[in-house]
Amino acid sequence: MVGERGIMSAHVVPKKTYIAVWITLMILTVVTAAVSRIDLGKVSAIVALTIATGKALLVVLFFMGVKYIGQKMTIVVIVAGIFWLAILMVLSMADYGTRLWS
Amino acid sequence: MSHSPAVVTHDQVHNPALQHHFATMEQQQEASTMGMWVFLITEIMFFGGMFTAYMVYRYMYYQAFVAGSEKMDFWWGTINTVVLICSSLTMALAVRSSQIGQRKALVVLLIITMLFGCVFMGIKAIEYTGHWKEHQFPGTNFHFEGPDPQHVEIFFSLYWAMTGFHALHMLIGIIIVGVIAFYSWRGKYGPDYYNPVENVGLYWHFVDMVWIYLYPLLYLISHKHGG
Amino acid sequence: MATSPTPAAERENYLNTEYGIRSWLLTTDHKRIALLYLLLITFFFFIGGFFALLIRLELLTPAGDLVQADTYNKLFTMHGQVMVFFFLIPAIPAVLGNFLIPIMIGAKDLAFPRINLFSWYLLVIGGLLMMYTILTGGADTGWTFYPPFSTAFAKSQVVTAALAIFVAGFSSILTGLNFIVTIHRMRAPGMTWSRLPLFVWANYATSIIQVLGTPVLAITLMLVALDRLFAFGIFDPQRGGDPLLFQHLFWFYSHPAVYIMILPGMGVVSEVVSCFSRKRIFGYKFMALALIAIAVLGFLVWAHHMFVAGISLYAALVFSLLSYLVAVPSAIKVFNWTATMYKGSISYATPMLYAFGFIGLFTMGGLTGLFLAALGVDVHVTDTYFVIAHFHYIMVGGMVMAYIGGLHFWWPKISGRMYPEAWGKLAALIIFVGFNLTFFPQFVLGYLGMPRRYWQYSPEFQVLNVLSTAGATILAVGYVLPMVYFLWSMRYGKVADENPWGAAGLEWMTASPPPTFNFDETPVVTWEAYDYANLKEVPVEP
Amino acid sequence: MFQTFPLWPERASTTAGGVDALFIFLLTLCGLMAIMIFIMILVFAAKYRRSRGREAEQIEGSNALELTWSGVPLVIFMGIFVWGAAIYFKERTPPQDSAEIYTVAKQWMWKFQHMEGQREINELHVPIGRDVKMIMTSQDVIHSFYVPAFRIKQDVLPGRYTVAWFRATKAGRYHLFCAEYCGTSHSGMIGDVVVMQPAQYEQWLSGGPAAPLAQTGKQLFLSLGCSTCHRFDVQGRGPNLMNAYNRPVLLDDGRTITADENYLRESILTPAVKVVSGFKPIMPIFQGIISEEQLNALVAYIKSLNQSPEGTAGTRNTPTGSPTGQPQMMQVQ
Ligand code: HEA
Ligand code: HEA
Ligand code: HEC
Ligand code: CUA
Ligand SMILES: [Cu+2]
Repeated sequence: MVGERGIMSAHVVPKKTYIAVWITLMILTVVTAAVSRIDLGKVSAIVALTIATGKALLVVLFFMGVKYIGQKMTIVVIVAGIFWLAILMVLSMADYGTRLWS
Repeated sequence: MSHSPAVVTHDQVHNPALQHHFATMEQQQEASTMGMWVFLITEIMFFGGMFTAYMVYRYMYYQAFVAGSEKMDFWWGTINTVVLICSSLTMALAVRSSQIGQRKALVVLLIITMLFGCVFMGIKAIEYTGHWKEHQFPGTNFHFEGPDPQHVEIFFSLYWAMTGFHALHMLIGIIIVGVIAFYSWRGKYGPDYYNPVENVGLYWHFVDMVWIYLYPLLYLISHKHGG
Repeated sequence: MATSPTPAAERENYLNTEYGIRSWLLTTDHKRIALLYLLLITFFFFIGGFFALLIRLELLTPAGDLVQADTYNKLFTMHGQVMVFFFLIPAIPAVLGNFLIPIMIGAKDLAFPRINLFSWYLLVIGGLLMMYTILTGGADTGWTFYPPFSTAFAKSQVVTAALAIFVAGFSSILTGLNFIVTIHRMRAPGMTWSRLPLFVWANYATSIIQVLGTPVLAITLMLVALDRLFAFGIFDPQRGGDPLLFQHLFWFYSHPAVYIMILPGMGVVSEVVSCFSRKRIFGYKFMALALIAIAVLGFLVWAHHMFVAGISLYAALVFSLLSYLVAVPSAIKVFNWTATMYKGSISYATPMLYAFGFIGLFTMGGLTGLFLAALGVDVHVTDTYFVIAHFHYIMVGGMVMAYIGGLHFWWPKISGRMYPEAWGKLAALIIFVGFNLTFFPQFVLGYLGMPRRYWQYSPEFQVLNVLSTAGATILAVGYVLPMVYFLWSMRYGKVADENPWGAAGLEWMTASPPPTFNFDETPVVTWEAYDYANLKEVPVEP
Repeated sequence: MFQTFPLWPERASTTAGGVDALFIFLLTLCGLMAIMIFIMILVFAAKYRRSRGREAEQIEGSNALELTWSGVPLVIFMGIFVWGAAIYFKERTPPQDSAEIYTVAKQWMWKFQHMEGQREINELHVPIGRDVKMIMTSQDVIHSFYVPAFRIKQDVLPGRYTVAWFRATKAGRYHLFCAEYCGTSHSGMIGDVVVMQPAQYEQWLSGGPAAPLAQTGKQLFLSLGCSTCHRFDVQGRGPNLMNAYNRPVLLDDGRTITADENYLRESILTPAVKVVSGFKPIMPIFQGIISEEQLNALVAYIKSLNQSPEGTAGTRNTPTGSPTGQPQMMQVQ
């Protein structure tokens, strides 16, 4: 095996993409801030979290480059992290959510 | 298998950054990236504990959380969100510069990232001082006018704990970005070896992401619903 | 054995490449780090054991007469914390795993050697904090740190104890991280997943838990510390905090943590049983899957520690049901070990005796876990000695046996010398007898209703307690013996060749002790795991 | 030297038999299982002992066997689960007409308040054959109410009520233990449950002068000024508390919940957490102002309002037809 010095030539993302992502993130920030000023009732929490998740996805996919990652394993690792967090939250709520059922 | 003390063969050929126990640069790079991601999921779980606490208490004491959130400074929170997003952009561009070997841009971008980080910390400090002065630090200091002060205190406990640990992560982030900036200036990273820059970037973006959730959860619940 | 010869030509190996304290304290060789861990956790095992002996002595009589009530409370707290966090959790992974995983997969070292050393130092720092805690009076919260007692009432060193465990936790996280990456990325050519020894699978499964669970414990302990230092009140019911939230977060880690404390043992036993039966492990694929299944399902059952704590009725039902699901893969393991012996060619070397002990005692511990997971029964026996017996059966009867058995098995590899076989057998026997005498009576005590963490107790419980204390003394002898003869063997033991057991596995294909980078050249694996069909038979009995 | 050397705990409640039955079943099942495994190991170890001239027979495994020994245990486990759950379900649902005893645990003692007004410390008198519901809370840390002879145990938490119930079947004196570690004298936080024949129990009740708990509660209700807002004649500033217990309450955040003991408790201590729809959160916070015992009396009083318009009856909750909350609950659900 020769020529390993160039091995790290990973995918270089065009500047434009980064800027576009950045603009989208800014817009989403403004949107979520603005929406919080309107009373949407119970929906407002859902809206806020959906927007936050959208932003997080943008960061993960583009800034952190998961979209360009070749290794499947990394994806598995990330999904595992989210899945375990969900276990913690959902099963905790299995207690709190049903305490009043008596 | 023969046991003649053979010399490990690849040592002479390679990149100085290749550590002895890896066979190839590729293996080293993959290991390091994977290690970083595994580390980040431990961070997810670390913050996850607090997010769970937040969820439970918000479910139990919703009104108090609204009351607490009303005491947050909407503008500082929003500005800080913007600051962090900008810092993520510069960080992403920094990694890109290292990939294509633009040393000067890399150093500059890293420094800008650090500056954004410092701005964030500065604003956080202003907010913290404000909350402290307003007796919004839990414990003996705490005082709150309203129907349910106790549970507003829980909100503030979580606020301080969550943003506090986040700020701690920011601080660590600023320091390691600084270190990386130093080595970049010394020319350690380039297209053939930029893994450390990339990993610091991942960390930085992760910390940004935590804030992306903290922002709506702490600052933006200020509107009552229902009766 | 008196005239044991020195090795003909002192080959260069990981022990003799360099000398001096610095060469050890700054080493990045996983084998040397494993030995550093061995020293550290042996120390803590004896500290924890010393506390256990004091506990047992106090409980010799119903009256609280040997030590003060507060002292007793500190004894079991420090006993639990030291044993769990500074002995059992690091035991097999950080010692045997560290030593063996790179060799077993044909790598030169772990993926991150410096992080490996760093995590040893973290355990040292955690250990120093623990010692500081102990020497300045100790903590008295129980190893479980339940608030509001721990946050608002305990007058002992709770914060330093929590900090000690916090730091030790990061050591454990980093070890897990290192193993995961190593197993993914450093396997030798041909070492496919289906050719990995089960010991590697077991440590892989363990690492998953360490990485995903420990951070939650870390943050939870931090919140306790914040509650204590700054009166945050996150768990303080007086201020609307919910103490049960602490329990949820704590057990989210600490139930899976009990699998950190058994999976690696299962790995060891798989290696040993297969070696001394000279057979490929029965149902390899299921064995590997069961390990992963235990690790994953283990995260779904935590609230079975909280059946009477005041959780919702429905949550209790869910968690009880889920608890039974983890028991299924455990059943697979027990049956497959047994089946591996079927039509084998079995010899009773010391490690095999420990493996027998493990299977028997783990089965008893596990089966009593089924009692505890049964809601109606748990209400009666929770927080009694039944629980104490349950977990000592698994942790001491199971894991400690596996650990000591594993040490015997790989001792020739680690030290290049054989331990004295007769002494080995004797110690195994003493430990087995002492163990059962110590902990079997506790099952009865528990069902009779003797609560745990009791400094004084009702006189009708005395007979059983006396038996238990007697057992603990025997156990102590049993544990000191191997210490002595291992040390002895380092100098006087018979010199071991590279594969004294005729075992399968890459670790037996390199020298004993192995050279610094494990292999002279990177091995290429072309055979399946446990390839005993193609290994030459070893002499009948040593 | 040793007075007794029991190997089985006494059995003195209606729950005990069920628990013992499951326990014995488990002992038998798991015992057989364990013995089977041990025998197999021993037999294999002896039969396939290493000897010259015989080699191990390599067996890869068997999917059929693997599936059997995962499937069969799974089925058995589900059986155990259901059985255990059935017992637990019964343990956690007190019969409607149980006699109630309020319990306050603190470091390191048990305090009991009977409805009839008797108070006891570390000793609890109960009659044979009546369902008794323990409504428990703690003043400081977590404790646990444990009576081995009844096979019941329930943690007692600060900041809320937890409930346990039993029906004693055998007269005698039984251990009461604190089973959750609670500090220095955890092992000293013990007492006796004295189970008496009903007649003797009546006699014990009439032992000393004591005002019924609800009566005490009523006095507190007046002296703390609750009655200024909560009126029974006209609508005051607070809701009318007549028949408040066990009634579905519409909260101002739109949720409807049942006014159980914990709700009453929370409504008194920190009223703003759950505000009744149509009212303002003006009720003062009583947390830190009244003691746990006083709170129990208030709760007992408010509950007694379900039985008699006067609210002074407060005698034992002897069975008096269907509980009052029931019909109203139907309407909402
Ligand atoms: C290594 C440690 C370890 C392990 C592996 C386990 C394994 C299990 N544990 Fe245990 N447990 C502890 C350590 C451990 N535990 C500790 C430390 C505590 C107390 C903590 C504290 O409070 O301080 C505890 C407490 C504890 C409780 C709470 C008790 C209480 O406080 O009320 C429960 C309840 O469900 C429980 C259940 C189980 C179950 C179902 C398993 C299962 O995984 C067991 C599975 C194994 C088997 C079942 C055996 C093999 C199977 C067969 C041979 C199949 C054939 C059988 C049949 C068909 C019947 N454990
Ligand atoms: C993880 C591992 C682990 C291990 C290995 C052990 C090992 C032992 N444990 Fe431990 N134990 C726990 C974990 C462990 N325990 C936990 C988590 C608790 C719960 C704590 C709590 O409630 O919070 C507990 C609680 C516990 C109790 C209950 C206390 C109570 O509730 O009041 C008892 C009582 O008998 C006990 C006994 C023993 C005994 C006799 C051993 C023996 O196996 C120990 C044998 C070892 C030795 C005897 C060492 C020999 C050493 C010497 C002879 C030299 C000593 C001298 C010097 C150091 C100078 N343990
Ligand atoms: C200043 C007036 C005021 C006083 C004094 C007051 N309350 Fe209230 N109370 C209210 C109001 C208003 C509500 C309804 C809003 C709410 O739930 O907070 C209420 C609600 C309640 C409820 C829940 C009622 C329901 O229908 O679900 C209970 C129980 C209660 N109070 C008990 C008491 C007791 C006991 C005291 C005295 C120790 C007391 N209150 C003193 C005003 C008062
Ligand atoms: Cu109260 Cu233990
Ligand atoms: Cu568990």
